[in-house]
Amino acid sequence: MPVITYRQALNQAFAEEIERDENVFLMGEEVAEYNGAYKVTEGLWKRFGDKRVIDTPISEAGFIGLGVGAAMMGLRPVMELMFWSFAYVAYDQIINNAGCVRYMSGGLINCPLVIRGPANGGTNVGATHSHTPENFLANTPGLKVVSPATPYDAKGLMKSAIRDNDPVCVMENTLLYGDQGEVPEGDYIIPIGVADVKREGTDVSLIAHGRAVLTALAAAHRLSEEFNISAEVVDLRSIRPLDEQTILDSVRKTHRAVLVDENKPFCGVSSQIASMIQEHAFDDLDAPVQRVCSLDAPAIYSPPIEIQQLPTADRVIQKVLAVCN
Amino acid sequence: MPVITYRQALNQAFAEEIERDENVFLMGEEVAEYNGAYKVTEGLWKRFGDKRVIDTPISEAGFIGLGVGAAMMGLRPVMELMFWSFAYVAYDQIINNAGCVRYMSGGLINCPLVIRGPANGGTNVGATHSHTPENFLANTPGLKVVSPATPYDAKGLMKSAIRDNDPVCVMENTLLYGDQGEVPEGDYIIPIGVADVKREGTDVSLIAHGRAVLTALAAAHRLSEEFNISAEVVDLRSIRPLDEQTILDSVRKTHRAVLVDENKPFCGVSSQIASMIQEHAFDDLDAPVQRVCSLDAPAIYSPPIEIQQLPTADRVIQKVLAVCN
Amino acid sequence: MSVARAEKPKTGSSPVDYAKAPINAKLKPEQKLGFLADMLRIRRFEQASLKLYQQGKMGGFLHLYIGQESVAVGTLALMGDNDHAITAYRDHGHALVVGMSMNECMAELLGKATGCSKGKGGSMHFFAPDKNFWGGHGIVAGQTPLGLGIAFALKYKGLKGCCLSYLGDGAVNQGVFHESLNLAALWDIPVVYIIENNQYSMGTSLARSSAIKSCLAERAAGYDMDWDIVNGENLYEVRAKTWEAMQRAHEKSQPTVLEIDTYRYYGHSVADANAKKYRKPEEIEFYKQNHDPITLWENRLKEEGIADDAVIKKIDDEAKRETAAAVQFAEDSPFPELQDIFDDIYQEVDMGTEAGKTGRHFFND
Amino acid sequence: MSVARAEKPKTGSSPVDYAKAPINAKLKPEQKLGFLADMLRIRRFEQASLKLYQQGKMGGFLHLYIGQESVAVGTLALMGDNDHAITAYRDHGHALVVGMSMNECMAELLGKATGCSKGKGGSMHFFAPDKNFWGGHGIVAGQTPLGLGIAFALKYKGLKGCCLSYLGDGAVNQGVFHESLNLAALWDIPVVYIIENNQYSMGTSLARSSAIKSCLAERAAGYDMDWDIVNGENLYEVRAKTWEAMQRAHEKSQPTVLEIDTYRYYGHSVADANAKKYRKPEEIEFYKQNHDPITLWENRLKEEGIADDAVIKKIDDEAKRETAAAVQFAEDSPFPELQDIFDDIYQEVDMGTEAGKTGRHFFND
Ligand SMILES: Cc1ncc(C[n+]2csc(CCOP(=O)(O)OP(=O)(O)O)c2C)c(N)n1
Ligand SMILES: Cc1ncc(C[n+]2csc(CCOP(=O)(O)OP(=O)(O)O)c2C)c(N)n1
Ligand SMILES: [Mg+2]
Ligand SMILES: [Mg+2]
Repeated sequence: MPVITYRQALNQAFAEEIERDENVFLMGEEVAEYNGAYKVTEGLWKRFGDKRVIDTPISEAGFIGLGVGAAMMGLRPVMELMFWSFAYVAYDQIINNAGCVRYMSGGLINCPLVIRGPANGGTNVGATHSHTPENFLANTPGLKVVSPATPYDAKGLMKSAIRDNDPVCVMENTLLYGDQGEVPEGDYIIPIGVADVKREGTDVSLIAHGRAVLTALAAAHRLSEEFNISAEVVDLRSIRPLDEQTILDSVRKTHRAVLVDENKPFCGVSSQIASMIQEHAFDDLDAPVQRVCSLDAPAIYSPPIEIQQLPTADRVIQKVLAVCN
Repeated sequence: MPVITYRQALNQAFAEEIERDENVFLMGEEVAEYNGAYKVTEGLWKRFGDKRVIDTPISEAGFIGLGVGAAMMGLRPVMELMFWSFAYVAYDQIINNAGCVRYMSGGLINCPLVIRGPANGGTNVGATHSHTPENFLANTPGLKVVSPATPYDAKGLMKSAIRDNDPVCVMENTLLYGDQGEVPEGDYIIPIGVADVKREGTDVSLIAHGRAVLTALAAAHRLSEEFNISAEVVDLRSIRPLDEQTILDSVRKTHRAVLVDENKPFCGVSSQIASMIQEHAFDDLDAPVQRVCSLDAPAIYSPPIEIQQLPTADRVIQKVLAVCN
Repeated sequence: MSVARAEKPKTGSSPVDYAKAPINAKLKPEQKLGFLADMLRIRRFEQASLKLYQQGKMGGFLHLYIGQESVAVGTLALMGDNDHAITAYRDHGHALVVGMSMNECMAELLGKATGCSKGKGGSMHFFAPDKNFWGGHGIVAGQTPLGLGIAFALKYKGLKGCCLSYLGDGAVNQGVFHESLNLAALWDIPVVYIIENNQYSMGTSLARSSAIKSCLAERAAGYDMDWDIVNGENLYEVRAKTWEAMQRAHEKSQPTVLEIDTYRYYGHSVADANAKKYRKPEEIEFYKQNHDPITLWENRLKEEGIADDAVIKKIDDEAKRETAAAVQFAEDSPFPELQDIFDDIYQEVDMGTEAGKTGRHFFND
Repeated sequence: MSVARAEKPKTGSSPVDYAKAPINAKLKPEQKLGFLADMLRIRRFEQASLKLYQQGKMGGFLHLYIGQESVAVGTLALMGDNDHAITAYRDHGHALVVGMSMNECMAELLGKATGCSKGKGGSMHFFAPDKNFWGGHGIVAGQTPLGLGIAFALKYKGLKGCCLSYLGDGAVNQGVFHESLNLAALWDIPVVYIIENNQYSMGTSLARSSAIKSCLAERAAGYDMDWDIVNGENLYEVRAKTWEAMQRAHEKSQPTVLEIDTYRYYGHSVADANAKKYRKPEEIEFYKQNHDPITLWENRLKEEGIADDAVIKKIDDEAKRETAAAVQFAEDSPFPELQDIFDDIYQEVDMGTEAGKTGRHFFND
């Protein structure tokens, strides 16, 4: 299988879906002539032209709302937020219009909209640019939320998102865009709502989404090398819908869970997972479910400090050792 | 002690703080000449005039941002959102400016701002008007969030919020505005970050905030009458900062917890509480922590159905019976 | 200020006889009677809904359109196959004019399963995509970029149409409306923004909410966009100027902002206890006496010899009959079931597709 | 289009000699030399910061102000005790002109504990409330209502001052800016919005981002607000027109929107790999050759006989020396400690007040 970057995998998904369906178009700030602030849409404007790849002014509420309206009419807009952090100027459009219009119309309308962009800390862009709102978005019945951790998942989930008849929020990560991985050429999809066991293990379940999956894998590797502990790594891939079965199967096997989550702790995704696990696998747990989140402060700029603000393999290992003794 | 409504209690808090501190002013849509959409600010404009009680155009992002700027300059704006649901058009101002400006300035700035208004379902105003964003707001280090359930707490917490030197979000409830209760005349405050055991019990801890506290109390009453179960009711009052000690003390006494929460389930406040309890009181729990949230759908209009969408005493009782058998 | 304006409507004094405008000149008498019928249907429907609300048979908000009927009728009756419409929460009039039945609308108000939104949306959320009507939206100005997107989709598909996008005079101060204006002008989107200026946003008069030069629509000039101001009590003028804007959208794919002066008789919503505090009762009376769009149109029809009192009464009786039947239908209809709460959230789930069955979608236990 | 505009700047051809404007006529030679010094300090500071960035000693974004120096110097030097300022992320120039030290600014860029924001804010977030400078804000136009609030507070306190609130040409299309304009005009808030029109928002030219009539500032007309357009390369014109707006704020408590034409030489940020793709290299060269604000001011000072090459060199050498010292200071300074992450979030916690000790504020284990 060809090895390409996460960025290229997304780019392939866009190109293939634009060719497959005339209703698919990309829109966002600098996505066309500039090739994307992070080059995710590189070459697509040249290839598909003004109609299918569209640059916008800095008006997120306006163009996300435009996308919702266009989606109600049957188009399949793929809207880029240069950073998911900028969703907060368009929040009403995302939650109330994309998220609620189907319900309020009693099912007369559906909204096949994709909103995508990076949602991550760790790049020293400061507190306002480092938000990870997947927990909030997934709180909203009517929205779907996915968070690919690998190039393979990125392409497959993006294609599912574009074909989905409901609004899907795709949480990407600027720290992953350059990651390489095997990605099939041509068409394949990864269904939304299916988690993936990225590493099998027997002693503890590390449950994560997005970049935290890589942190979990790094921790799992060291746990086996240095501590002879066999950690299973479950990649949620999709936050809503959520593959609770795979999570519970893993925990019932390992009897221990450490959740790795780049959200801020209070009501982060891992709070929901922890709450769910203790509710449905109470008697299977040999220890409390533990969480490793971003340190609970706005994203700090200082580069050597911010890297420690995100979950690290060290912090994961400490938690695992605490529950595996 | 005089018995007044939740609405009047808030009104007293405003009047007393406006008189106490010349930097305090109220601002929002229809708060002045109209006396407030829900009459919470009734009479204040007449009494204190244009400078202290100010009507705004329908520009939440603009006037909340104005409030942040004014607070940076040392004023103490008390900003009303007619509904907290409208926070989503001002979300960037709340999260990034009110919530982050102190951090990004390395502590050079503080923002003594209050943002207040009702955040509740149950009034048949539809999905877009029934949001309860306390979980999201409390996710943000830099913001404080309180949610008074009674007239007494409403006045005391509002006064603390206005005097606090950091931004405080006060989550009120249109269904509580008419509730009556004993409220001292004159000055008293309830510190932010202190929960209140609203009813003592030994068999199970019902933990709630806002209107859900009343649901929990109703359930507790019936549990003792009909099932001879002694339920303790813990009112969080403050979401962030959070009084974890009182929660844990209660659970360590009763060994069972049922969380009652009008949030939508996914990453609702109760997910954080459940996760925290199982982490810190794992060995004290005789049963998994249970949650009773709003049914996981956008708020439905149909009056007889929406009332069942919110947590009901019946649903609380079922959960309690399930864990107390 | 508003009374002053009302005494001489900005454009009322205009010498132009809009009846002679081509779009009006070609009207057949039945059509003109049809306009009257629609205005009366709106008024009777809402008067009945008010009663039901007062009887406690409704929850939430009820925003009455009474007094503004000529705006919905004058504009929406111009819609062709590829023309679409979207408005805010004061949506009953628009819904009836685009052809939604009184039955489904009244049932929605009562929260019944037979309602246009199955009782899930209520008064603020009437929709009929099959009639090119996209709601019915509760967040002030939140619908304005949706209207832009609908018009964008028409252009994308190569269809010659437009989207009539309504908002109130208070809604112009939401930022997203301005973002929409810039996008519409920048990209030549065939959207027609119609500001229904009833001079108040809740209890706030225009003068207390908006800094303006001559009028609200003039803000469009800053985007190099066409705009006009319309005397809403004159059905012919409303039609002529709206059609001009629609033509601009159809032929040149260019946007317009229209500001139509009108007036609401009731409070902002039925819950508005102050309806007669922030404006003098005399002001309301003045409008009812001198500017009622239905009375003015009836007089016009009489002048034109198209209708006499008998004809008008017949039309009104029919509107009342239709209304009464709708009330009956709504009252007789069942409420949704509790489990219906979980339908109409995700289409994939509703359709039972593979995607709709994969993973947990709802987080109740 | 931008080159075309550049060839004859909108107002450059203006016959007015702004040097004669009272605010300029009374300038002493030292003050004029001070303006040159500040412009050179900005340029040298940023050239040094660029090196550090390229050496990998910085993270995140670095938005250079080089080419726009005359705007910050021409406007902010007019600030009196009760005048305040707030800008976006391209904030180094503003910071240095209001009197922040190169040391604290350079240290901030390197994320050091000695930085103006203790290394927590970085390039986009310089603040100096003691100098009436309120940042340094990363969300496009997010600072515009803050500027309004600062000016509101001045009026509330009865102080005669204003807030100079800067934004870019792309930022005008954020809705919150329009909400701010309406509020400013409606309530007579002494805010002066200064659009630094460098003709691009990232890679998007003004023509691709904004539908305008004659210019962006003209949008203020829709709010019945004063506005003007300024040739940013002429320091005297910048000062004269800004002072006029500040006077309007001081004396009449009325807002203004100024659009100052300028140009940035570098990419949007240093990470901008396309800086020479969305505009021709010749365009950049053209500006450097014909419109460099520092060169033009140097020539002016020579014409006026205030400075010769030697004087200018001395000033420049001093700027270089100060810059080198700042780099040294920044390099030598320590990074914050990991536990510092939890300071500067809640003032009550930082101060150790009762409120700061009550309940759990942070949710790490
Ligand atoms: C963002 C937002 N803010 C406030 C409200 C509450 N609200 C509903 S209607 C209204 C007044 C709107 O007035 P206008 O735009 O003139 O429309 P009209 O009611 O006159 O038809 C307000 C303040 C809302 N629904 N959404
Ligand atoms: C709400 C928001 N959207 C997008 C961005 C990303 N962004 C940062 S600066 C910028 C361009 C702004 O251009 P302009 O306003 O002209 O200011 P300039 O950079 O030219 O000084 C963009 C798109 C952002 N920071 N905030
Ligand atoms: Mg109105
Ligand atoms: Mg620019």
